[in-house]
This record gives sequence, C-alpha cells and structure tokens, in this order.
Amino acid sequence: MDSLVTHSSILAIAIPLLAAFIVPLVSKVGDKARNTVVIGALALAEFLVIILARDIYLNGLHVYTLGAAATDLTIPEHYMVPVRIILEVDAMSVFMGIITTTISLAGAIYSISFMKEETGGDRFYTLLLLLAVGMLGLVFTGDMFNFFVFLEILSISGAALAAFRTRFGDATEGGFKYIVISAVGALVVLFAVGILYSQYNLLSIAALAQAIQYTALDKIALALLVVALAMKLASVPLHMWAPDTYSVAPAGTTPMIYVASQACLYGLFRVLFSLYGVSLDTLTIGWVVIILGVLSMFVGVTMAVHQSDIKRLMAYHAISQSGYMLLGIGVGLAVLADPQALASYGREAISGGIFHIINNALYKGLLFLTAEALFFALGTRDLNKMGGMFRNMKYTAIFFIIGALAISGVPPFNGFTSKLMIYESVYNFSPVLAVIAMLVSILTLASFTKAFQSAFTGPALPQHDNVREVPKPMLIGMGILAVAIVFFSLFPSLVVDTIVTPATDALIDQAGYIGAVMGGA
Amino acid sequence: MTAGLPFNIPFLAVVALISIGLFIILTQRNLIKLVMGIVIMESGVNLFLVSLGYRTGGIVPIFTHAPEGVMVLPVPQALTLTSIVIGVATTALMLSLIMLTYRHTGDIDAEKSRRLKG
Amino acid sequence: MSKIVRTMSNILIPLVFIFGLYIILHGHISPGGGFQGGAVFASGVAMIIVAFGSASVQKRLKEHHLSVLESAGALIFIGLAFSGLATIFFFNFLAGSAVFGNIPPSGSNPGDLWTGGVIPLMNIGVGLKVLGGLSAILLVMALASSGIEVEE
Amino acid sequence: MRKAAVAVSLVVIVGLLVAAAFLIHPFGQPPSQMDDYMIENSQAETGTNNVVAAVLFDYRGFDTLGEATVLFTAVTGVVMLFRAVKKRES
Repeated sequence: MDSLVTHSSILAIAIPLLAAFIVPLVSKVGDKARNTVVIGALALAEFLVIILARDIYLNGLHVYTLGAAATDLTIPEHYMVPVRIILEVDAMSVFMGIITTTISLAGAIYSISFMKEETGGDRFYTLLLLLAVGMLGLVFTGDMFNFFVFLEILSISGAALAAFRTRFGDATEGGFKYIVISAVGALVVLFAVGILYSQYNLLSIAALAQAIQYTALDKIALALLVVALAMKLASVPLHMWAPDTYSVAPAGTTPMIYVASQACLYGLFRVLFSLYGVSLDTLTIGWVVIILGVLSMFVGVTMAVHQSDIKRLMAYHAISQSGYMLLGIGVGLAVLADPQALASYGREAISGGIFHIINNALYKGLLFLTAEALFFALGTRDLNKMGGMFRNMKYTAIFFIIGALAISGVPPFNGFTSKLMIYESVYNFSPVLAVIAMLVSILTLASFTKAFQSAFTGPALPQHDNVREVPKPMLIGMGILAVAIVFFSLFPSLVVDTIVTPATDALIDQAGYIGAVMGGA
Repeated sequence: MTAGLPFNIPFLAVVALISIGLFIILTQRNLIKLVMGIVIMESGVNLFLVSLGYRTGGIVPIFTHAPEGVMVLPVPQALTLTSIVIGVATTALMLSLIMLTYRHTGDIDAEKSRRLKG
Repeated sequence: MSKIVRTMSNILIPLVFIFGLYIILHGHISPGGGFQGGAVFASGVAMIIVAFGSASVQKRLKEHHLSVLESAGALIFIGLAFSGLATIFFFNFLAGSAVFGNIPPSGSNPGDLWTGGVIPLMNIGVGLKVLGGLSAILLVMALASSGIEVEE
Repeated sequence: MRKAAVAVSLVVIVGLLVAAAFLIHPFGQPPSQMDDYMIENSQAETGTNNVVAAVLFDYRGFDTLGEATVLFTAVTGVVMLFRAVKKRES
C-alpha cells in the first residue's frame, strides 16, 4: 500500500496510457472486452488519484522524480539544480485530477451506447483515454516542457474527437478550428519555455520559480504564456473556436474537452501563482485576469441568450462560467502582495474561484450530456424543433433541471455556494464587479428557462411521438454527475473544507512549491 | 554583440520565421496556406530551441570518437526532436481534417465555409 | 509511375530500410535513434507508395498490420518504463547489468554496442512505433486521397 | 475593424519577439548548469556515449513517452477520421 501511494502520481497517468496502447489490440477480441478495459483503467486512475489526494491532505505535497534512484531525489547528489523531469502534485493539482478522472469516467460510460451505432469505436475509446491522460499529465507535471507535451496530447486527441462524426461538415470544421488554435497556442507556449530556458538553463517549474528575476525577457515570456493559455481556455476575446468545437464534439467527450480547457486554466494559474508568484506585479496582472474574466462572463452570456442550437447555447454559457473563475482568482491575485486584504477577502475569492471550477465541471458536464442525449434521441440540436420532451424523457428532463438550477446559482444548489463566495469577496474588492457577476447570473437563469421551455414543455412535435428515453449507460453517466451535484449542494462546507481550502493554500504557497523540489532553500 | 555574429543574427532569423508564420496564419484564407503558416512558425520555434544550445566552437555531444573540445548543450537538441515529431503529428491531423472539409464543401477557402469566419 | 521510377525504387528501397534499421540500432552510440531511424524507414514506405500506387500497396500491406506494429512498439517502450517501477518509473534498471550493461570509459572512446541499459531497447520500441505510425498515416492519407476508405 | 485588430496584434507580438531576440544571451554563450551535469555524468549513469540519447530516454524519458503518445494519438486520429462511416439505423 505504501509503495502504491508513492507511485500513485505516475501510475494515475501511466495506467490509462497503457490502456490506450492496449485498446487497439483488445478491441479485436470484442466490444465488451474493450469497454471493460477502458472503464477499468479510468476507474483505477480515479482510485489512484483519490488515495494520492488523501495522502497529500495528510502529509503534504508529493514529488516524483522520474528515473532517479529515489522519488524525492529531485536534485542529483552534489549538484544544485534538478536535471530530471519531476512530477509535482500539490492539493491544487490533485483537485484538478479528481475533476478530470470523474468527468472522464462519466463520459466513457455515457459513450457506450452511443458507440453501438457508430463505426470506429475502438479508435474513439483510444482517443478518449489519451485525452484523459493529457489532462492528468498536464495537471500533475512540474516541468515546463513536459507541460507543453501534455498540452499537445490533449489538443490532438481533443481535435480528433471533436471531428469524430465525420459525416457532418461542421464536425470536421470544429475539429480543424480546435487543432489550429491549439497548435498556435502550443507553439507560443514552447517559445516562452525556450525563453525561460535560455536565461536560467532550467525547465523544472519549481527551480525556475526560485531562479526567476522578473527581467524584461521574463515579462515577454509571461505575456506569451498568458495569451496562449487564454486562447486555449476560450476566454473572450480569444473564444471564437469554443462554440464550434463544443457543439460538434460527440457523446461524452464534450464535457471532457471542456474540462481540458479548465486544465489549461489550471496551467494559467500555475504559471501566475507558482512560476512567477510574488515576483509579479500582481496588481496589474490581477487586473488583466479580472478584465478577461468580466469580458468572458458578459460576452458569453449575451451571445448565449439568442442561440437556438442547444449545444452552442451551452458552449457560450461555458465561456461565461469560466469568467467567474477568472474573476475570483484574479481578485485573489490582485491582492496577493497585500497580506491584510488577502486574509480578509482575497483567500475567499480564490477559494470561490476554485470551488467554481469543480461545480462548473459537474453541472456543465451534466448539461452537455443532457444536450447530447436530446440530440441522440431526436437527431437535432435545434431548440425550435424540440418540445414536449418532458413526458418522453423524464430522467433527462430531471437531470437538465438539476444542471440548469445549479448553473444559474439558485440556492441551495452548489453553483449558488461558489458564486456567493465570489460575490461577497469581490464586493469587498470592487462593488461594480460583483454587480456585473450577479447580473450575468440572472441572464443565465433566463436563458436556461427559455431553453427548458422549448425542449421539454409545450406540445410535442408529431415526428417525435415515439421518442423514448435514452439507454441505460447514458443515464448512468448523467446520474454520476447529478449525484455529485446533489452531494455538493447538500454538504458545501464539507467539500470546501476537505478539498477546496487545501487547494487554495497550495496555490498561494509558492515557497512550499519551490521548497519541495529545491529543498528548503 | 558577440564575437562571431553581430546582433544575434540567428535569433533574428527565428523572429523572422515566426513573424512570417503568424502573418500567414492571421491573413490567409486558404486552409492549406494556413497550415503552411503554422509549419513555418513551427520551424522558427524549432530553430530557436536548437540555437539556444549552441556553444561557440562546440562539438556534437556524442563521445564515440569525439574530438577534443567543448560540447554543445544536449537538452535543446532533445527538445527540438520532441517538438519536430509533435509538429509532424499535428500537421498530419490538420491536413486530414482539411481533406475531410474539402469533401464536404468542395472548397478550402475559410471564408466560404460557414463556421470558420473568425 | 513509370518503369524507371519503379526499377530505381526496387534498388533503393532495401538500402533505405537497412539504413533505417542501422540508425535505430546504433542510436545510443552514434547520431540517430528510434525516431530518426523510424522516419527513414517510413520514407522508404513512402517511396513504395509513390512508385507503385496506394491501391496496389494496400493489397499486401494493410493498415491494421501497421497499427499492430505501432501498438507493439508503444507497448515495448512503456513496458520498459514500467519495468523500472521496482525502483522508480523510467529507472534505467539495465545499466550495469548483464544485458546492455557495459559502462563505457569516461570521455572519448571507440563506442561499444553493448552499453546503454534500456536505451537501445527503447530505441527499438520507438523505432517500431514511428515506422508503423508514420507508414500508417502515409498509407491512410494516400488511400483517402484516391477515394478508398479504410476498413475497420 | 477585424483588419485593424489583426494588424495591431501582429505588430505587438512581432515587437515582443524582436525585443526578445535582442535581450537574449549572445548566440553561442548559453548558461549551462543543467546541461553540464548531463554531459559529465551521462556515461557513468546511463552507459551511453550519445548524450542526446541519454537525455531523450533517461533524463527526460517521460517527455519522449509523451512524444510517442502524441504520434500515436495523431495516427489513431487520422485513421479514425478516414474510417468507413455506416449510416445510423433508427
């Protein structure tokens, strides 16, 4: 058990990867064997992440030096800098790891019945596993170049999955847009990594954080990293790809591609808090993040209101919800250098932002899945061609209601808790921002009320008379997320204390992040 | 600036390549040209990485029959190799998607396909 | 393609393949390695496809053969990484052992094939993977551009 | 409007890059604390004459695994995209 805990961080990445390499061979045996391998690997990864999380909450941050003689031999003996790739998993990384594995598991189960009616299922599952690997590697790595490599794995598998339904022209276009944006973004990230490497001859994030001087070159690298990651996380004004890609991604993969964007959001925070940290001009950068957040919130929701394609509508809401996280954490970043303000409201703002990441992954994931269920049953994404589905698809309708109430921040759902934390803390920082955030929330509720009415109430269209509820695996996939939402809504303080607060502490504690690798220095 | 080359000319070449690539990406409407822009930008970044590791008068970092002398840095070479392979993979996928888009629309012009308007 | 191209390809292709294998196997002592050698090998496959046409190649060389080769290479690679797990993932457990375990003298030396621990083996795994993968991409794209669909 | 935005962003980014090219260390004289360790110890630690191979498969082996995975992903993706699509029954 001890050695399992020691190796859990690498195994959580390596086991889905191994499964991805095996799937093309196993699928020759049969679809059942393939599904077992895929779901087994993801469940095992989830289990490993959970025992890793438990250990991190008890004993602090995990480092894993790949290929060294011992896991904590981060720096070779008689030397001063790390030379190997180090996985560095703190409470924030493992928090993202929990989200990633949960959503991937739900997505994989959800996709089973979808795949019965499509060809290419084994490739689909291989890519799904690789997408999960990309996200897990991205959040667990402690090395800038490794970060780039996993960013590429995530982008390529995401693009291929988005284009899965090749019989539709918009699917290939959505996939193409995603891969172009990702390729350009990744090259910019790589250039920034090169700039950092050229100055310090280091690649480990912790070692770089210790060495960083915040010279003009570092500022250029920071600007490039922020632009590239903002592009990847679909923050306004670099959001154009997101509705196209999210709306065409098949079955259970839309939530995963969305969580992949959240992983890039994590990357942005890792760069800002752990790599640059206190050496930053935090007020300016904080305001940049806040402005990105407010723009995303507002533009996202206003674009969403008049969409008639249900998945595009949800994609714009996804952009708008990312704005809340940027807002909360931006406020925290802006006051990072001011201990008093940080203690009085900055920490709560960051906590709110982080809590919103997991809430949002859950309810947004659930909503994407219900939209895909409607598409599966009706064959259309157009809200005007739906109606009266409450009678035929009772469970889907209930899941939709849960998700819609949670995203609109209606008490007592979990979206309300995290939004309340953001409102309160942001109000202390700047009342105007809090008012904008509440306004956006009201617009979200309005938009989802409209969507619910057109899809589920009113008279059923004659061609949809014999539409039936979607198959069981789809309901299970949605059910996992719905149960998690209900749990989070019933016990918000438990969740905040167990996983959100440690993540906040880990994000703020730059010295701890450096010390784990560089040894206290 | 240096003894050998004035104004860090290799790095300026890198900037020139990346700028040309970006210019193509931002202005061209033909999807194949867009991909070519990305590939040019990628070559620029690869050139940047590999030129980071050069030491004046350095030899190849391989000890088999190595002549006397200081070796160039090995890590940038490894990074460049990784980045080249990743570039090949990305390009292959992009070109495949263009082929499929062409099958659907009969055109590779970004403005003519409905959604790709930026 | 014309007869001249086909005849020349027939002569050149074995040389390209042997050169590719040489680069893969000597990756740990001379410039080269799995990626480079695999790419050289795949360029030989590209030559076959260009010279003889993708349709006739497809009769002999199916896409799923290449996929199996690629998966096998990937499994060798990740398997070697897993084998180090007794100490740590990616630990070079063969360095200093009886298999590929010689340690070369420090500094310039003539080079010894029996060195490098897991590195030569990983080179072989990566080489298989790259030659399978790149050939599969080339074949599939060539087939697709002549309008033939890949069977599952 | 769109053209202006493109022009402005292009000028800003190119400006940043040119500035970086002038600020970076002189060509041929990089700092080398991490790389020197690899050059000195790769033979003793990994038994490999080729330091680049030692970096690829030992010191930064995980990157190479990721790189192989990227290629695997692309192959899987390309093959999947060109698969035969059968019509959905129902």
